[in-house]
Amino acid sequence: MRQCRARVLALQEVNREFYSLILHEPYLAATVQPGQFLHLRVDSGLSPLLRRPFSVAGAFPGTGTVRLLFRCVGEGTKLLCRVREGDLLDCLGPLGTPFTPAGADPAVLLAGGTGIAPLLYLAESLLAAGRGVHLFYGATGAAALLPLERFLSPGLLIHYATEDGTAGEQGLLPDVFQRALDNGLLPGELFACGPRPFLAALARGNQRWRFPLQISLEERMACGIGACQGCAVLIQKDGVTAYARVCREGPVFRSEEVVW
Amino acid sequence: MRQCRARVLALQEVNREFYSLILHEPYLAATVQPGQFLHLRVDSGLSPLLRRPFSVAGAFPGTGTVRLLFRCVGEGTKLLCRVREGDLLDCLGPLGTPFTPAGADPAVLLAGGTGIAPLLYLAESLLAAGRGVHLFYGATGAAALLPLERFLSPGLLIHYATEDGTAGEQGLLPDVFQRALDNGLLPGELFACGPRPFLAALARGNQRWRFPLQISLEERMACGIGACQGCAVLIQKDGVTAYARVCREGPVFRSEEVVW
Amino acid sequence: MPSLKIKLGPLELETPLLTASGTFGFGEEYATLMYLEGLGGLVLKTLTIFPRPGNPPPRLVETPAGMLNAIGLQNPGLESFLAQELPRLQECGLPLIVSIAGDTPEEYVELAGALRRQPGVAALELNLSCPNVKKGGVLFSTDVALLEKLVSQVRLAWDGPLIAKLSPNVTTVAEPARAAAAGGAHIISAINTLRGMVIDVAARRPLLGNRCGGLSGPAVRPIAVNMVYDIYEATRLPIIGMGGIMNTDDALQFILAGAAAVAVGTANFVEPHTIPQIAAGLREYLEEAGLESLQELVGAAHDV
Amino acid sequence: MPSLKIKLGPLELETPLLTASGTFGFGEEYATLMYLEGLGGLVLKTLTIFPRPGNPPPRLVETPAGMLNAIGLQNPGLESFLAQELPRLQECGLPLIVSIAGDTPEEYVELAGALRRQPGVAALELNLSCPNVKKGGVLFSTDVALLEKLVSQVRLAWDGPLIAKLSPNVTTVAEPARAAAAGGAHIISAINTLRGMVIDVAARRPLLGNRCGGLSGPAVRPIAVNMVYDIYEATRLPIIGMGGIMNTDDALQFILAGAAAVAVGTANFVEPHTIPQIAAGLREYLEEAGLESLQELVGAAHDV
Ligand SMILES: Cc1cc2nc3c(=O)[nH]c(=O)nc-3n(C[C@H](O)[C@H](O)[C@H](O)COP(=O)(O)OP(=O)(O)OC[C@H]3O[C@@H](n4cnc5c(N)ncnc54)[C@H](O)[C@@H]3O)c2cc1C
Ligand SMILES: Cc1cc2nc3c(=O)[nH]c(=O)nc-3n(C[C@H](O)[C@H](O)[C@H](O)COP(=O)(O)OP(=O)(O)OC[C@H]3O[C@@H](n4cnc5c(N)ncnc54)[C@H](O)[C@@H]3O)c2cc1C
Ligand SMILES: Cc1cc2nc3c(=O)[nH]c(=O)nc-3n(C[C@H](O)[C@H](O)[C@H](O)COP(=O)(O)O)c2cc1C
Ligand SMILES: Cc1cc2nc3c(=O)[nH]c(=O)nc-3n(C[C@H](O)[C@H](O)[C@H](O)COP(=O)(O)O)c2cc1C
Ligand code: FES
Ligand code: FES
Repeated sequence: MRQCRARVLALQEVNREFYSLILHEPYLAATVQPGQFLHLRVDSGLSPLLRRPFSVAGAFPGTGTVRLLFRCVGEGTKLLCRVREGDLLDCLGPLGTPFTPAGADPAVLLAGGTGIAPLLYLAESLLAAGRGVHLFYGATGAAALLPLERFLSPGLLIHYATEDGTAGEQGLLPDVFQRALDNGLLPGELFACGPRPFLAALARGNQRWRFPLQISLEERMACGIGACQGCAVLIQKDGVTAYARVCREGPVFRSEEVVW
Repeated sequence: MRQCRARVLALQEVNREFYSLILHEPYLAATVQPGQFLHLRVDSGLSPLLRRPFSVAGAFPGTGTVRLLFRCVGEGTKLLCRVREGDLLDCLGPLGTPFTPAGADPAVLLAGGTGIAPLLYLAESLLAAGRGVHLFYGATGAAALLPLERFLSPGLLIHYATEDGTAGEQGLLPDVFQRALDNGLLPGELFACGPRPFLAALARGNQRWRFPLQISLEERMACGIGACQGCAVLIQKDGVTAYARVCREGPVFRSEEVVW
Repeated sequence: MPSLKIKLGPLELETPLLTASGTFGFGEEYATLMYLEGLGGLVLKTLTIFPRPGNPPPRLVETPAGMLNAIGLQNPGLESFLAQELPRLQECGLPLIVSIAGDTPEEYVELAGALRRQPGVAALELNLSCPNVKKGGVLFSTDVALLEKLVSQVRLAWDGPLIAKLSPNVTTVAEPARAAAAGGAHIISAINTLRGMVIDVAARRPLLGNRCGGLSGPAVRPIAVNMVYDIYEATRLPIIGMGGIMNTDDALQFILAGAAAVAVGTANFVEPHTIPQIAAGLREYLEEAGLESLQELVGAAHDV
Repeated sequence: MPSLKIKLGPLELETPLLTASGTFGFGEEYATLMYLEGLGGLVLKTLTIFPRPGNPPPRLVETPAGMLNAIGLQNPGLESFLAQELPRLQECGLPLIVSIAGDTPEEYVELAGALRRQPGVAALELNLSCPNVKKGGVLFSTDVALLEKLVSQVRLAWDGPLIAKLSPNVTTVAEPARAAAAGGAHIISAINTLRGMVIDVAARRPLLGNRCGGLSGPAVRPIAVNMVYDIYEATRLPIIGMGGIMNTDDALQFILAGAAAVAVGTANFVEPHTIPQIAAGLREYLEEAGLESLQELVGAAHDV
């Protein structure tokens, strides 16, 4: 973990939902693991005041770059949409506990909405390690989907789900995934990221499925490095229930340990 | 007085001290008088929060434009340095009580530092009215002087003064002006703008000179339109001492009425 | 179109949006600048019996997401107000809420008596953040016994809607709120400004002429919302909430916390059309939420 | 090079720059991230006798130029602190200021006794913003008689430098400051956070799990500077000032208002190197002003 000044190489409006930001910072590119995040200072002013956390959606040690994918939802991300090529962004990273793939094939990745960001990076690194990978990716409609082909190497199996049926299967992603299981898919392990209700639905489902399931959580953050206890989430482990820090023990947790 | 959205036509770094900002707003260009100011919202964020007042340094009803000249001294002006061509700036104006030339020639304008801004506009309008005009203009050194030739029509007599002698006469402007008086200059009326100690020195001098002297004051402002009583300055008039509002009764006052 | 009409005890307003005392002058300045659409009433600059010159400058300084003011209750005094300001204000047709302050309870009573049955004066607001000179400078708002007595005395001299405006410089705002209710106030107004100071580092002295001033603007909003929430739990009186309201969402925070009406102060300086914009925003919100009236939202953030 | 050494009564520090309690954890996180240059000492997260789980999430929300936190004094408790945190902290070599809190005066006394003569513990800070459960939730910081007694009882159990950290949720901060002085505190620390609330407009309920939280950051700075100024006039005790310090100028405001040392809290989250940057900035300021020591500036904004 370091404080870095990353140079903006490119900011691109991918579609109505997503911005892609490429940062040049060789140390980050070489060290960040899938599931980890950066804590960015989007502005030097006093409002917004705090840093903003963003998962790393891709790391390219060869070029010394990392990619973020983000949605513009409020004041801070609005300012991030305005950075220009050459700007220096102050960031802390890599932060948090990454995904820890255990090795049973196929790995199944379940992404809801913005949750696609860390899973893209995970998918790439699993593919690079020769793993078999399925990616289930859901959103409200076709327009809200990230055009995956632009960000992923070939070789993984993608299943889309949209609530309005404008792309892939119609329905909520956990239901679509259930149908795939019913049709004979047999995951070795699951990795999920997305809105909390989505993750909770998967955790409920997994009480039946009983696959190893790692999920990435979000919580509002101040320090991002474990000092303020602000990003607490209730975790049950070895019979003890206590608050863990999303920025330190997380953002990746084993689903059965999270108290929903 | 109106709330307008003025379009940025050009922002230029004139020299190390001054920025020139050209705004397109026909109503303002047609109505603003020398000495009046605009109250600008430099940013839509919460910090800085309040508007910032700037004198109009030139108005061009033909093209529907006005010119501001400003120095970058803090957070608000730093943001103003970053506006881009085509941006819309929210401004209130024209505000305040203008200079009221009474007619005796020559008119002598005394500008200290940033105080040059409103006097440029006054000089132009006096020249256009066929008045004889002298401009005394002082700063710390040559580098801090606005290159007047780029902003003024020919026909007025300019006297420079710098504290370090790098341009014009060496010394403080009130002393340089005193020497001009000693050498036979006989002003019909005086108009001054600049830092408060500079204006106070002129007011003291004028207790001997006894010319009609109008000065333009600054005070921190909130509303800019006379509603908050925040920009108070102590004024003595007809034997009564009371606070007047720089944004309403001012910024131009008769020097003998100001309680220094 | 959903209605913004609201009842604050005996005070009925077309909209729940008021100007905060001291931030709208006596109205004339903004009247030339803005369309007054959406305005439920004007709370005027605090009035005292005798004219007050106000504090020496500088009287203002900006702070992070806020500002300090130390105007010092500059106002023309009762006589000039009745002769010059009030007749002009009556013409605008909006309900006028006259804010008053005194150095002693007697001064409040005298002002209330003089304003009684003046046409156009819809309500009286007691600015209780002033030091009581008789009692050695204790704020009326922080000595609860004094506060209750003051309110009940004013009630005898004034028979219209009575608003008690509380200071936030207290440990538990529920206490003065309950005292105001016990004294007979119809409405609680909160919050006034918080005491603050900026030091001019170059000059090595307090920047404001008065040394300290009152903090307002978005910076104080969380404090204000909390106090409105607490007052709502402590009394059954309707509340006028204020402190850093800049937009519709901010206004809704206060309403959900328990305010039946809100006042806008500092935001007027930044955007003169804040109130018309919030009026439009509230109507839109009600429409989208399928609600008939704002009343259903008042205090909705409290546990059921 | 001018020295930043400072004496706060019995407490001597290499620099006047401390971490504010609760914002630096127990130090390990920032130690890996930043160079600790310029740090005069660490004020640790408030410790209680028994472990505290803390409040339900969300515990944080950003506000205009500030933030609310409702951590709920989550901490590992005395036993675990002595066994695990303290030995590790002792290694960093910085003076440690241990912040303690209790539900009763007896708990403060017990904690003080247990920390007495622990190596590396340079001072004790009493976090007085906690409700006294015995007395029905009154804050220790706002009941001056209770405060004075509490401080004097702790003095019997603890013979090192004793700091009383005051709550800003009071009308006149001079009163608890005087009570702390009368009780025997050596140093006053101010301010803790102000009570605040944000309503989640979409969900129509308070956003924080605990409903209300404590406001910190630049938004509160004018309030904090004012309180330091008032405490300086009320007592002769050295003051540790804090509340929204982001840079050298902010720190100087507190010093000129009367603080002999300052603490940095929220700013650490924004810029981990705030303290080293201020240390460099203060040295530069002293050099340019031709001053030998910071002491000459402490309280310089007061009338002579
Ligand atoms: C570990 C982690 C990784 C993340 N990775 C990504 C990513 O790869 N791409 C991406 O687009 N976003 C990501 N986010 C969310 C991102 O941090 C927020 O969208 C961002 O902070 C919003 O800032 P804002 O100022 O624009 O919005 P604000 O004005 O602060 O808030 C806008 C909305 O976002 C919600 N929000 C704000 N902060 C958070 C938060 N920390 N957690 C949950 N909700 C929040 C608010 O409740 C509000 O509804 C991540 C969050 C975490 C904690
Ligand atoms: C009627 C009027 C006309 C003006 N015309 C011009 C002009 O034509 N060109 C120009 O460059 N400036 C002009 N000013 C000054 C200009 O308004 C300030 O420089 C500007 O507001 C500073 O904003 P900031 O956020 O950059 O600085 P801040 O960070 O707010 O402050 C920076 C410095 O400027 C001082 N300052 C801030 N506001 C004022 C104020 N209102 N009056 C005096 N000092 C202040 C502060 O004390 C501080 O030292 C005028 C001011 C007034 C009142
Ligand atoms: C410049 C200024 C002057 C004020 N004058 C008064 C006043 O005369 N009487 C009063 O009760 N409140 C006065 N206030 C307080 C406001 O009415 C309001 O309570 C406070 O500013 C919080 O609201 P805001 O954050 O929207 O400004 C004043 C506030 C400002 C900013
Ligand atoms: C996340 C957080 C946790 C805090 N925890 C404590 C605490 O445990 N004990 C305490 O005395 N103060 C605590 N504080 C208050 C700070 O020590 C400090 O008094 C306050 O934040 C003002 O300083 P700042 O504006 O620089 O943050 C906490 C503040 C924050 C932001
Ligand atoms: S954000 Fe501070 S501990 Fe996680
Ligand atoms: S700035 Fe409000 S009266 Fe002048």
